[in-house]
Amino acid sequence: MTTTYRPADPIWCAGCGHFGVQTALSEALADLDISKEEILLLAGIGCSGTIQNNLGTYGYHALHGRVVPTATGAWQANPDLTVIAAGGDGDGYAIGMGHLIHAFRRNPSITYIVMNNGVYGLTKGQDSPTRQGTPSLDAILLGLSILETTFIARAFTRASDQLRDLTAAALRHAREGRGFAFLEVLSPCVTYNDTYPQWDAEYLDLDTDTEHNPTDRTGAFGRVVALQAEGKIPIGLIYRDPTTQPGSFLNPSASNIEPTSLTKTYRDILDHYRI
Amino acid sequence: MTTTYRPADPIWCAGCGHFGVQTALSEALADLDISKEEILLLAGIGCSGTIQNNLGTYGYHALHGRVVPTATGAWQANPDLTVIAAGGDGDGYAIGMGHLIHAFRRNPSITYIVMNNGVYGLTKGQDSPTRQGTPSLDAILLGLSILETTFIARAFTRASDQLRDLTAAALRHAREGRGFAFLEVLSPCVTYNDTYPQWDAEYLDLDTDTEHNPTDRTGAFGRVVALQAEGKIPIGLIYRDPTTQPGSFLNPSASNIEPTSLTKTYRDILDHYRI
Amino acid sequence: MTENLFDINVKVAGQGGDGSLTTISLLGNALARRGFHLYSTRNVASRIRGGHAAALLRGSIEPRTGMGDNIDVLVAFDAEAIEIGGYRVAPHGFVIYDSSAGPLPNGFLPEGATVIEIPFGRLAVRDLRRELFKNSLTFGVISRILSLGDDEAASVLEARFGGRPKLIDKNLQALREGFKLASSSGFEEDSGPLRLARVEADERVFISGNHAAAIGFLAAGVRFFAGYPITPATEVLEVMNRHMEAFGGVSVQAEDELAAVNMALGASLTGVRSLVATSGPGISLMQEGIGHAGAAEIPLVIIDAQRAGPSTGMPTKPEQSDIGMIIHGGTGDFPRIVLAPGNPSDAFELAVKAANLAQRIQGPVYLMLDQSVSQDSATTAPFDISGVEIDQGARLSQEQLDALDEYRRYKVTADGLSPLAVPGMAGGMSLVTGNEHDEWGKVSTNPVNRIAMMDKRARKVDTIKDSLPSGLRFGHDTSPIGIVGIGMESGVIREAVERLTVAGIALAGLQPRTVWPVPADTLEFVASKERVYVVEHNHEAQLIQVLASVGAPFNTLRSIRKFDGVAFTPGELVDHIATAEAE
Amino acid sequence: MTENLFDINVKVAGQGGDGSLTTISLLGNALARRGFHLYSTRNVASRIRGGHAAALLRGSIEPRTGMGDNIDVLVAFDAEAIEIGGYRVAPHGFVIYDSSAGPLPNGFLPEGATVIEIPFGRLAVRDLRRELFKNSLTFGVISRILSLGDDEAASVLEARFGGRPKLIDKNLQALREGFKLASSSGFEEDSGPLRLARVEADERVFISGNHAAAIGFLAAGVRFFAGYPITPATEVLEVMNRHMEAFGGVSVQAEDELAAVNMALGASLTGVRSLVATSGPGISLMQEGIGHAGAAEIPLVIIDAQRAGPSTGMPTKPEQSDIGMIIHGGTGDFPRIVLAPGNPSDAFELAVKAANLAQRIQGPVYLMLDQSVSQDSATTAPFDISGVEIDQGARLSQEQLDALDEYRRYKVTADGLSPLAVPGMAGGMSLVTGNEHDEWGKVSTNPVNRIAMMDKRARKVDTIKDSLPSGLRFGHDTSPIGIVGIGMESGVIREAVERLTVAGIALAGLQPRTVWPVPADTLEFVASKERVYVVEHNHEAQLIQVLASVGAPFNTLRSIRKFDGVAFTPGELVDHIATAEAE
Ligand SMILES: Cc1ncc(C[n+]2csc(CCOP(=O)(O)OP(=O)(O)O)c2C)c(N)n1
Ligand SMILES: Cc1ncc(C[n+]2csc(CCOP(=O)(O)OP(=O)(O)O)c2C)c(N)n1
Ligand code: SF4
Ligand code: SF4
Ligand SMILES: [Mg+2]
Ligand SMILES: [Mg+2]
Repeated sequence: MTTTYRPADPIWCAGCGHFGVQTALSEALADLDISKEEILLLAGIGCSGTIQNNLGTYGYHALHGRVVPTATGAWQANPDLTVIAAGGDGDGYAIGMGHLIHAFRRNPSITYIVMNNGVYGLTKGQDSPTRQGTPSLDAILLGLSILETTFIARAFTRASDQLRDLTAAALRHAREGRGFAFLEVLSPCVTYNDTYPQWDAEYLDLDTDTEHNPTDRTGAFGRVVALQAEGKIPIGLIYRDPTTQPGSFLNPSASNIEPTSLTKTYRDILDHYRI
Repeated sequence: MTTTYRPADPIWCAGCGHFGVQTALSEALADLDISKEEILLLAGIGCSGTIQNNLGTYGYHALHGRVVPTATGAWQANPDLTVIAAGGDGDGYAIGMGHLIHAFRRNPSITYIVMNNGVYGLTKGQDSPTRQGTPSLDAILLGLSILETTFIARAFTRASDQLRDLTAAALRHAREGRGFAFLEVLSPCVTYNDTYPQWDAEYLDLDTDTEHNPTDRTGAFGRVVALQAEGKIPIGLIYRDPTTQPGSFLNPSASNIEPTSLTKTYRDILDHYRI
Repeated sequence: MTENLFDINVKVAGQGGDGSLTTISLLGNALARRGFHLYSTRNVASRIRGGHAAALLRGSIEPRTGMGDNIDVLVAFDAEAIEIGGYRVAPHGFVIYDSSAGPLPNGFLPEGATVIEIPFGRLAVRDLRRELFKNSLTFGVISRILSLGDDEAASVLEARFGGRPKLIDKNLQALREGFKLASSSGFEEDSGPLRLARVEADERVFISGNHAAAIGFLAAGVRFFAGYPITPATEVLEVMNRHMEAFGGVSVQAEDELAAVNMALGASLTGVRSLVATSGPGISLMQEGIGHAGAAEIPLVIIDAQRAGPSTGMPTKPEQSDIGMIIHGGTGDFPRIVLAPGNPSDAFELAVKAANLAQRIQGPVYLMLDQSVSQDSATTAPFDISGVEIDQGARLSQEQLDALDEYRRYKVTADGLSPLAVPGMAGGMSLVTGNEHDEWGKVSTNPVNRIAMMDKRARKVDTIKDSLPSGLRFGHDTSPIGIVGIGMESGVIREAVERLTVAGIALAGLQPRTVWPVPADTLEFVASKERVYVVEHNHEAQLIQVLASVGAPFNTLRSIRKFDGVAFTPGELVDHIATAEAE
Repeated sequence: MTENLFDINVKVAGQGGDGSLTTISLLGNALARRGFHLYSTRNVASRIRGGHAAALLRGSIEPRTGMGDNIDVLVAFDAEAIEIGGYRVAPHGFVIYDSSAGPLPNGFLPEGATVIEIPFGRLAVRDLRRELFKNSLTFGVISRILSLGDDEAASVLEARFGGRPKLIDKNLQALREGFKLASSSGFEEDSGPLRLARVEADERVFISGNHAAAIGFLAAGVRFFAGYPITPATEVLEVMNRHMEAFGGVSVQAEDELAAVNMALGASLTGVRSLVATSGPGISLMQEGIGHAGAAEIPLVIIDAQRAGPSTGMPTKPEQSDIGMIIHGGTGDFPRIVLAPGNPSDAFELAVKAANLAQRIQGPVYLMLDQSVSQDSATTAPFDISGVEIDQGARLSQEQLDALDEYRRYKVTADGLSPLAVPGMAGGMSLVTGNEHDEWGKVSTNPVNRIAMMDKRARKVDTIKDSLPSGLRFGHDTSPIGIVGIGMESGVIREAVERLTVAGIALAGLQPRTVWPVPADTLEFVASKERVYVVEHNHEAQLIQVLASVGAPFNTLRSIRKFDGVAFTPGELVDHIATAEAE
């Protein structure tokens, strides 16, 4: 066997939520029994954007805010890979927001995990678009508002079993070619914005909520809005499109690029230009 | 009086929806009796992005996709101006999408008019993110999903009175300092994507719809989703936050920049660095 | 006066969009049958539709990629066409004027020009489609001027509308109207004032640089394209959207240029040859992504179809003013290659090279076009796919990878090139990052590692420098006076050199096709001359700056440049140089 | 051996973040009281928290903006500190080592160094806060080494913790522990191996370039700031967020750099002086917006706090590798000005100039910093706001505008500057666009207009060229050998020149403060020398490329460069030049 890089030790502060995300991801990948070489884990820039170094998979460090288009391109070029994008709330919701909306719309079969801590950890504590007490975004509602979305969930590092299960569910959704699996994880930054106490008090599990039906888009929207008005943060599977079907896709990485094999296709095109 | 530029003649194709938007805007501005010199009309790049040349106001041609942050900056620097951003669906919903979401969140008191024709007109007919028959975005739903939004409406150039009235309502909302007034106008491109027949058949006026309550965010969301499922496109005032208050803002353009007048403020700061 | 014509320049101008292209296209077909090379360009107003627009065509026995000095036949469908273009009509040229547009404007045409007025508006249009009618009629007049033979003209029409009998009839009718009108000006069949030559010619395609490059990339194995519409690069997106699937690849219209370049990085990561195409504003937005390809060593080809800047500038006008941005843009130092073709067949050839070079250096390679090279069409021999070779550089097969004890993505090697495994391959797991990293791809700020990595990346381009396309020489190689130009200047400087030779001024010509790194042959060329004219389309003399920045003797370089959105004519260059040399 | 010390270099290194800064800061206070100038820098790992990090301080009678060659006192809180930094300890330097971190690593320290081992881990920490305790104790040892006097040391502590009696007590106790430990190494009060000099000094501030520049911009009337966090530019955002409101302005954290630069364009449009600040990756993203400022003639100041590239590179390390991007980035040709300060007071001064110049040229002006200039702190005389002048350039008052018959936003004037009215002003309505436009701001592709507009924009910089900050000369002006460096090189090349003088090599020094357009004084300087050493922090010799690109004789320029993220020491330069000159 060819040996390659040794997975890195996480460089996060003790207590950082991101540890929980990593544990859940590695457990979910193990559950699904995917071999490391078929996994491309791409991450943004931020504290969160170091997770790709730690799991022994193919890892890619995207530009700040661009992890989603990069992952989309990788998946389009080789849909047989298990493509996982991960990153922070600054990365995904500030500079990367436009791409997120278009990913919901385009619905590529990749998983996207946002580690939301309400803050820019790596640059030492500036407000992110989800900072508590500032005008703040809710990506769950955004996702619901795009009619092509197929999978939307939120987890909390404190509820680690659910986090692992939702991670596995997201991965399965994407691997089956059902579309874009979006998972936001509440993952506190203990150093610059320790939201553990607040979130401990505020989170509410929709998976056990009888009023919640994850196949009803409008219902889910209303439930999330109502809960937020009560100061609650819903977690769990928020919405899964009940109509999605497994997909199969053209695989450019498997295409033949030997010119000699292409002569006919090529000639046909060139004929258009003859004069 | 100092004479300045003569408003340009529109350069749009005969029948282009954008004419209707321009008429509505100029009528609404006249209704509100705002003097031209207090108006800064900024437009994106596209066929739509020529409207700023035609009204005799201060006009600015923003970079493609950046009309919203530019308008936001202008308004923050001088909130006494009537700042109007305008542009196409390509400009606002493709390359500009991230900024739109953040404008909803930031809620500056400017008006933003998107001339939605489902196509890139100026570059001759490529799909925009709202092209019929492709996975398409609905900015109205997006706007509803951001809890800071205060004004969301959609008009259709065919319904010109309503278009004018909604334009005026949006302008009033922003001028009173109540926040971001978002108006999408269905404005067909007769040359590359003539949606008049389709939209004529599909539009539905919520202003006269008894089931619609424009102060109920969740209700509006559900209504729009339901109508879309029926193949209808809702127009009218979709949502206005009933709790907004007129605002007043710091005006940097009026601040004194003469160094001599700043000595005290300045010294206090420098004192932090003394050693 | 009826002499054999080997070179003819025709312009059709007026209000109203694409219709007037038909005259040009009919004439092009006629010229092609006679064995002429074609070159055509357009001149469009920066408005959506309508406005004054022009189509220009040159037919010549020598292949040319630029218009001549004078317009031999001007078809003016409005007065503006005379006012704007009249000055360029040849001294004894011909003008077909739509007199229903008003009286012929005075004082814009040379004295010796012959004007044929046709009141198109007043001609009974009946059930003929107006635009087509106008064009076929005009073609009839022109064919008489060129002594084309009425049957030959008719057969061009027939070939064009082949299979649509109704159309043919209507247009033949219009053509005959044209003959009649020509007769009334005294131009009878086969005895017009001009007489088109006839030569033998091999088969040819008539194609623009954008189309040629796009096809070149498909031939060279590009299987992922991401773009965003922008003039004058959009045709690449269009060709890719149309044909990529047939090659088993994916072409995406992204939400913006940032997404496009990052999608391409992602695709390339999986080993798929990836391309983006845009123009200056988009290139500005892609700078961060392109630098990332340099830092993280990801193969990527970028087409820049340059238009007149700065900022939004003049989208439909040519310029070469992104040279500085392309060579120096992006944060930090990273190696890149910049190729610049001068015409469509060059564009095909360099596209193939660019696709291979990106794999070889595992980094960014630009194909730098300008609006003229991108959008103007020219005839050329059909591109030969059997000449295309695929070079995967240091890409590992699974067998090669299995044979290694250890796989380090960024292995520091003597040639700077690190063997490359891609996701899906067992044992090739790697960390790819634009942070400085060690051989494994782990982030590192260790100064010793840093130096090794910077040197390694820089070394890659050194390694492949002999594979870089060399410049094309022309004219009098040993002359102490040189002339240099790239892209859209390539054709016109050749023509100027030919004419200057006749005038007794011998110039050594060089068309560099690799612009960066500046190849040794360019530097040697400049160093060997007493003075070198550098012809370029920008304000700051960007090409001169580039040459001087790496040691070309500054005082040797004489700038000839233009930035008004209009191409040079050979005559302008001849005048400029002849005057300068006379001093 | 106890001689008067005029220059001292101290380094404190170990695991664990900011705590160790306290030793440096106490020592800084002590040195400042003695009239020393201070310079301090940090060396942080690229990880979030923890990891090995170091703080360095230099105290000197001459103002210096760079560390010396050797570390006189190294405080090593872990073994890595010895392994990484040991080689730089002065031959007879002092090392305080935390022996609870394990045995002193062998073979990293010079033979003559004195090591004082302190088992911090084993010392009873009780109710003393560990970090503070460590620092005060260490400070006690160092003060004995420097013969500072125990009372003087205590009073530094007291001033530092003034008003917090409990803290003072604990720390004085720790300080005394330090004295005790020093005694056991034989360093008694007032008779240590070194003896700090004492001189008179005027009042000073101790400030970094980022802070100084930010304050300069506030003083110069900047009332709109838009930023996005990025190392090493974030402090500008922080200062603006903290203080802008007091000046009646607005400071925004945008959603990204694209928003930031366009917000600033919008703000500037209204006449408000506007600023953005970022580093290389952000500058890449801002290229389109900055070009727009050039094309549409909108005043804008951009701070680039350069870090090591390419791409994400090494965010905490200095480099000067955006020079090419700054000068050539963005599509098309547009005029821009690039200023580069060499230290904090320079940063203040050039910030003021940049703010005014942007108004004068109605276009983009860069303040180009590097991580060292941005984040290292130095002492300097407090900046004098009464020396700040506001120049509004061609900005019209309402009265001036009323007096005009006609207002054309882009009036073509002899000096290229068009009088400027802003929204809100009656009669000043204008169209502002980055498309090519006529005087009224209407889109135009007319070639004659185009030439007029391109020339007009280029002319602006010519007009103000006498207001561009001139270079600073030092050393032996008439020497045939020159040395040039900008930014972080400014201090170290001065020091090298002083030392080379002693060694009998006379150099003429120049620190250009205007980098683009390359000012006449720079070109004259280079042209007047036989050879010129160009000292810079990048791989490609970007500064040399810039100089040569506009005519500096290439063969005159000798590159001395570094790109490993580490600053030059004076000794390195001295060695390099002395060797080269000996050849
Ligand atoms: C274009 C660009 N702008 C800014 C930065 C600096 N930067 C690095 S990480 C980061 C934000 C990180 O926040 P988040 O994504 O929330 O991740 P976290 O550290 O909180 O996990 C920023 C702004 C950058 N690397 N690139
Ligand atoms: C950065 C950048 N990319 C691409 C373009 C080219 N471009 C000009 S207009 C336009 C789209 C216009 O579509 P839309 O905004 O819908 O306006 P419409 O013409 O339909 O009114 C594009 C892509 C550009 N000007 N700048
Ligand atoms: S700074 Fe915050 S987000 Fe970053 S590693 Fe530490 S706790 Fe986690
Ligand atoms: S192309 Fe379409 S959008 Fe543009 S002016 Fe014509 S009709 Fe309107
Ligand atoms: Mg975060
Ligand atoms: Mg549109």
